[in-house]
Amino acid sequence: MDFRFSKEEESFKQEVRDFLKVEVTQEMVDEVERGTEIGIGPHCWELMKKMGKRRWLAPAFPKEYGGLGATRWQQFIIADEMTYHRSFPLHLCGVGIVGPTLLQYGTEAQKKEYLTRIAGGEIEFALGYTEPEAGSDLANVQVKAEKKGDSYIINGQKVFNTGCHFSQYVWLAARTDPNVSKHKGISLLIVDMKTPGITVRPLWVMDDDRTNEVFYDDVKVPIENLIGEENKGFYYILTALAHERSFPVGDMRRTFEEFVEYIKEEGLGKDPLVQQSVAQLAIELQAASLLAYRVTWLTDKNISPNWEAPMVKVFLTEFMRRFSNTAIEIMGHYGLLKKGSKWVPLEGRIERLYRHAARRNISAGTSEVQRNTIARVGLKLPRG
Amino acid sequence: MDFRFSKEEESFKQEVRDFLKVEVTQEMVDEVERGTEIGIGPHCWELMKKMGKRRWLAPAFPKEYGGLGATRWQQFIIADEMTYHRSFPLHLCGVGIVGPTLLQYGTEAQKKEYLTRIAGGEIEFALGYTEPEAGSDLANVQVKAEKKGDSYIINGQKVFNTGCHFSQYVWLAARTDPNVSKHKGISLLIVDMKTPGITVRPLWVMDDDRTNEVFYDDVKVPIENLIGEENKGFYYILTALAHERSFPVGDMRRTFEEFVEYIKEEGLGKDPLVQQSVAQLAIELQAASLLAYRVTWLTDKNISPNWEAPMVKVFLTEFMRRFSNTAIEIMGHYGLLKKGSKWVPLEGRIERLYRHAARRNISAGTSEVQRNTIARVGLKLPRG
Amino acid sequence: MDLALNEEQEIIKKSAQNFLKKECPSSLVRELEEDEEGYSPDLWRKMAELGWMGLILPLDYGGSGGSFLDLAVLIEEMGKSCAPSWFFSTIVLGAQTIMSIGTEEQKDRMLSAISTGDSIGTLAFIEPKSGYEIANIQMTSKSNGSGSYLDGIKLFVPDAHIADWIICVVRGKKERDIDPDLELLLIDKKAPGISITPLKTISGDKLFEVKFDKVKLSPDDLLGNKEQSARNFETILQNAALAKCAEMVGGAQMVLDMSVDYAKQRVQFNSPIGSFQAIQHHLANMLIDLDCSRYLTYYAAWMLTEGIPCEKEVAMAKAFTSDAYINITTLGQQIHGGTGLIKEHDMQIYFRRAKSAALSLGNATYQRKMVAAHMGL
Amino acid sequence: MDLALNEEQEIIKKSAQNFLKKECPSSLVRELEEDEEGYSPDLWRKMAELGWMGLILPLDYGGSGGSFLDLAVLIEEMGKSCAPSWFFSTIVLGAQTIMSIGTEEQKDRMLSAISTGDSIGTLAFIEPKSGYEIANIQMTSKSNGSGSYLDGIKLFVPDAHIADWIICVVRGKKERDIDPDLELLLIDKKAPGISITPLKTISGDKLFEVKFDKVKLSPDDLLGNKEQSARNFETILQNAALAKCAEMVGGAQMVLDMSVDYAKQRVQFNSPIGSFQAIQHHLANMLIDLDCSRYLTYYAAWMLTEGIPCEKEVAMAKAFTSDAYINITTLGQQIHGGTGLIKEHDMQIYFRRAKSAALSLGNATYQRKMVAAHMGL
Repeated sequence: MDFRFSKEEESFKQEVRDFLKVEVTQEMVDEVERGTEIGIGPHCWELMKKMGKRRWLAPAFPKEYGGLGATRWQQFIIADEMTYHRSFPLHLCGVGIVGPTLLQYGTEAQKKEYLTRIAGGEIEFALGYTEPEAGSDLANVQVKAEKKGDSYIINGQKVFNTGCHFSQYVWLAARTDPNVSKHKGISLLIVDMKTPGITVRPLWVMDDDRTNEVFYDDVKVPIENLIGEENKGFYYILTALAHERSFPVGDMRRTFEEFVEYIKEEGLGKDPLVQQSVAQLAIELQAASLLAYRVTWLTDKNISPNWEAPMVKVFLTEFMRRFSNTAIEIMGHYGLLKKGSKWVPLEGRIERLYRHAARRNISAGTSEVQRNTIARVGLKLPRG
Repeated sequence: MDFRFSKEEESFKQEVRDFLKVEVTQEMVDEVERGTEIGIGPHCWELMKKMGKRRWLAPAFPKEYGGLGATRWQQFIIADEMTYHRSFPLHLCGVGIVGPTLLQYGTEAQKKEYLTRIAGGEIEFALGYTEPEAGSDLANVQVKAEKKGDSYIINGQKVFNTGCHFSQYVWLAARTDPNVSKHKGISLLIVDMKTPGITVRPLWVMDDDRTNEVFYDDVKVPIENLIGEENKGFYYILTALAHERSFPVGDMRRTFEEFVEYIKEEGLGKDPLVQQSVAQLAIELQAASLLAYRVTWLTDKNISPNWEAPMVKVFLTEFMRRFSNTAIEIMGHYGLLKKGSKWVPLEGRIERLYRHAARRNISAGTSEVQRNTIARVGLKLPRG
Repeated sequence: MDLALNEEQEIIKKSAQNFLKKECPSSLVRELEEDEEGYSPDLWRKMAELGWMGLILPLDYGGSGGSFLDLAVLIEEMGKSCAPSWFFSTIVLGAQTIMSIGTEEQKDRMLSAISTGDSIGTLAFIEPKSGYEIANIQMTSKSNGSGSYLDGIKLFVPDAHIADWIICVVRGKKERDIDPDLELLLIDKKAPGISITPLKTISGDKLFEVKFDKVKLSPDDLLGNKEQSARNFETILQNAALAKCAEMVGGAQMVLDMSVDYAKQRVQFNSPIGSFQAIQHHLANMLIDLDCSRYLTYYAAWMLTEGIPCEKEVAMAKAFTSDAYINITTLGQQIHGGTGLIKEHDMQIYFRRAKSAALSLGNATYQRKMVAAHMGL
Repeated sequence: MDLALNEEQEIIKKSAQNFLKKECPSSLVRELEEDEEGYSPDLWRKMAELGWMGLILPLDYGGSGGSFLDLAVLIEEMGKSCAPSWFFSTIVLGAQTIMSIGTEEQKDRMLSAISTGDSIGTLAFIEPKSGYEIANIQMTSKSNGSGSYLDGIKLFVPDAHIADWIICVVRGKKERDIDPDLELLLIDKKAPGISITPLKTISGDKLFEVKFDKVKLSPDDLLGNKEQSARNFETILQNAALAKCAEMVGGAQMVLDMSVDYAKQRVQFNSPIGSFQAIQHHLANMLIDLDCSRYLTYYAAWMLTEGIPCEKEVAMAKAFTSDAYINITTLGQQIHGGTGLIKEHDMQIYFRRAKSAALSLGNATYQRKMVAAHMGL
């Protein structure tokens, strides 16, 4: 057993840290902390390009497509440091989902067209899965893609498609065969957001983030934008989910450190009740880190963390909830203040986290769905 | 709104209290606290007879059958005071289940034969419902009762039939028609425990209580011992459950009071962490009392507390768990000591409660089943 | 025992429900929240016309002499519809304080105008370093050649922007053997030297920093006589905490109702999600939390109404209900999924307000300390 | 990073598993629990023959010089099968203390006999009024004309009935500037004046009151030199707490395994109960609690093995695992229903032992205080 990074990993970590120390400015953090309100803003695009140059944006991509062919631990280190330095607004869909799927199932032309631009920080994709009737039940996609000549004609409505207002492309799940069982008639398509017929309507989220309703009205997509085989989309989606399973806890670590500093400065740490609560949070954060290490360790050994990753997801997002809830109680009325208010502590990060955590327990699979997976996959319990 | 007992109720309460002060001896409490290890022991039979004389044992029975025709509040007061004074070992099945069912569905002969003896503290019934394959799924009763001439012939196995080693009769659920849907083929029968062919094997419970496996081998029961109509047993069971819904919190109140005294004496109450935990328990106990009042208030108005009673059940039994768990932490190693050990505090009641609470969250409907009922009946949610 | 509302209370409940449904829909709540001013004179006037301001004021001052239970019933309904906080500031914090410790002259001067809705007020209490501990209040009136004046900052003062007057709680001058030694000053908001700054909060409540810069005091500004003010202020705050419980119970009830409706309608995996056991158990837990909160609150409100000492029971209600409301809104949000996160949806309003209400007027930890003290720990 | 056991550890694990399955079935556990003596010399001898006593003892004393991680792996397996506590008393509490602070002479005298299984011992620490706070230890050696002696009562001393020696922790005589000032005395259990009384506990652990009645002390009885003993004792206790974590992780794993099996087999309402979402979520929560406990424990054990200071990490592991084991056994019991409540079933053994283990060697509250202290709070 060894919980240490190797020498090489440590020096890589230092390299990433040095880079971030120079590059991450207050303006960038401000932009990042507005979340998907703006998504990838000008400072972020700039950072992405700089990272792209160093091949750190999509480190897992092969070198020929702008990556580093990096190990899982290197990827983890980048993600952890980036989030710790608050230099990243969100999970990049191009890097995390589109890239790996294209590498596995894309045509040569698709790889050439998209991968290098993704790795270079030039383009981003929005996820186009969720619909009004397809939330946890993702297979219930209703948006239609009808083949006509050398195009698909897309019609229907998506919802909670968060990236659509700042991404160049959408990674769309659409029904190509309505006559088979629902998992079997879905295809994945790349849709250029500039295509006529797409209407994006903002939905504002409780945590001041933005997501979208997206309406497709006879949107014409060239058939070469189909990913892999027709009607195998749901399978690709599941495979891609398996790629998308790094859970850096850097941002929580940072915010927790700042919170502990705050309560020391305010003299709150002498209260035995505060000590108990804060110690408990510290323990849980430690546990979350260790669970996250396990996921990286497994993927590094080419084992798919089919239930271990959901465990990190549910534990970490529920930690966010407990952390923000407890921290606000400890800070008292000040804890209720929002960023920008007079008297606000810690730039309102914890207040916002309270609202944000509610969302994080829902998006990308609710905590209930994660527990189902842990039980059914991890413990092999039968379906109901 | 009025949370006071009426003047009459207050004086009735005082009367019960005065009686108990005289009658409840240390020997009786010792007997009671051995739970179903002995069930109703000699001191308890004596008390039951004395109560029977005052018509307080089955206060809800009509006067002609030895009862008082008492109000629900009077019944509550008796139960609450009895449990507070630790003068009752268990829920009496004759008073709580057999009596009300016989009053509603019994023949005149059955009423005459059993009711006065129940109310007089002469006999007790054991519940004969649960089987190895019929726990939460009570309708899955397999024990057979075949009609032959003027008898039923009983065969099969029961389990967790707790009262069978100290009761004169068993209130048996048996399958009389195997060819209909499982809820519809069950009948209720009164079986004399002295009937040949019954074997009672003790099962010792973690909390040192006793329950039993009971084997029926060609046990002959006269047909006049059938309750109501054949094959309507499951329906009667459900109706009886509705009668059986008084939840006195007297015993918990008493034990909690003693615990609070203990921590004061030991000087533990100055610790802010102890204060928080103990205050929280006091609040929950108060809430449990109020929920119990509601159930009595509803039944007093002839409203069946179909989901309100399950709420008391789950809240109170989970309170027992939290109370004993927290109290042991506060008492430290002393909290782990069992009754009879040197250095044991509070006669080991809290240590035993920790083991007993686990059982109380399971018997008479698990906490999960109670929550199902609250959701489906109280909130009218659809079945899965 | 009788756990039902009486006839008048049922009428209050029904009429408040009807009124708020019509006059205070969630669209208005959202609008007022987003607006910096956040005040609707029209709604205020209509509430006054219904007699709400006077509900618990004595008949002599144009009130209807209602009980605390009556008030709780009304506030529960306000909590259900997230009605704005002006009523709470003026009546629960303001008028109750004046009724409790004001001199006859002050009652005469203030209460009639309050009961007609013509006077709006608030209470200023927390200071930058005080937390919610009365004992930590530092601000005190000072004297110079030309008389007494007030200097300092009060925080988290609700609705200071529309208040005509502010009851300001300051430390007494240790002239008396009372701990904590407090004075309550009834100050005209227009007095020179008062400036206010809005604070932005999670709940959209209108809370303010109120700065007193050499604000002149006259002897008339002292609310009540000194003995009373110090003794009663803790009780006033606890009564307000109990009113906050009623508000939370109303909000929690609404969240449960919304969540049950949603769980019945929302279909995933070919079934309404309300048929899934995980959702059913969430909802059962919400109902348990709600019912405990409700009866702890009613019980204390009944004791208060009957004049039975109930400091412990009020603290019990506020401690439990604060935690319960957080749990209920958290689960409500979880059941609603993405839908409930969107600002257009009402669910998230309750979620944000729950955190604020739970913390207001003594959070669960504070109240459990009170309970422990009353238990002799 | 590597989160796997190494090859030797896998061998320890496997062989312990096989051995305990055969030699320490739950029937034996139950028998030893119910027996007042509760000791099987045969099992003890076989454990010694396998080299378990010597696992972490230095090679010089017949040990195999294993690491703390090796020990944790072995103890985890012992926790799985609820193996009796003698090993813990003699090795984790006793031998570790001697290794840590004994003089060379004392090590020579004690450790070889321990490693062959020929010497059994325990540690006496808690006093009637001390709780688990070292600072509250009051017992101290006294002197009269004929030399030093020991008077007083130690409580909750494990396995005192079979111990050959007892390490008794007493307060020093304030000769030194150390807080708390402790002395550890290595006392022969046969010394005149020692009497023991068994205590009955929830877990069936063999715990004792040990009474010292004018027990004569010789200078040789002092374990180690004084400076070391005081400084190291807290660390020794925390290491033992970490070993207790390993034991709890093993027990929790077994409870989860049993519960999963039962949930798959037990049919109610025509379905295995493991297909019900409520049961699935209980089991998922158990697995989450278990995995967090496991990795917190391994992490601290690895640090200890590597000589990295890890007081905070040990406290984290003990705090979390104590709570987790309670939660896991509570849910395990709930899943097993009536079946698991019966004494014939193994489930209830773990349930009772969990409460005892969680409380032993610093409960969660105590350990969180430690964590807070190490965080500078």
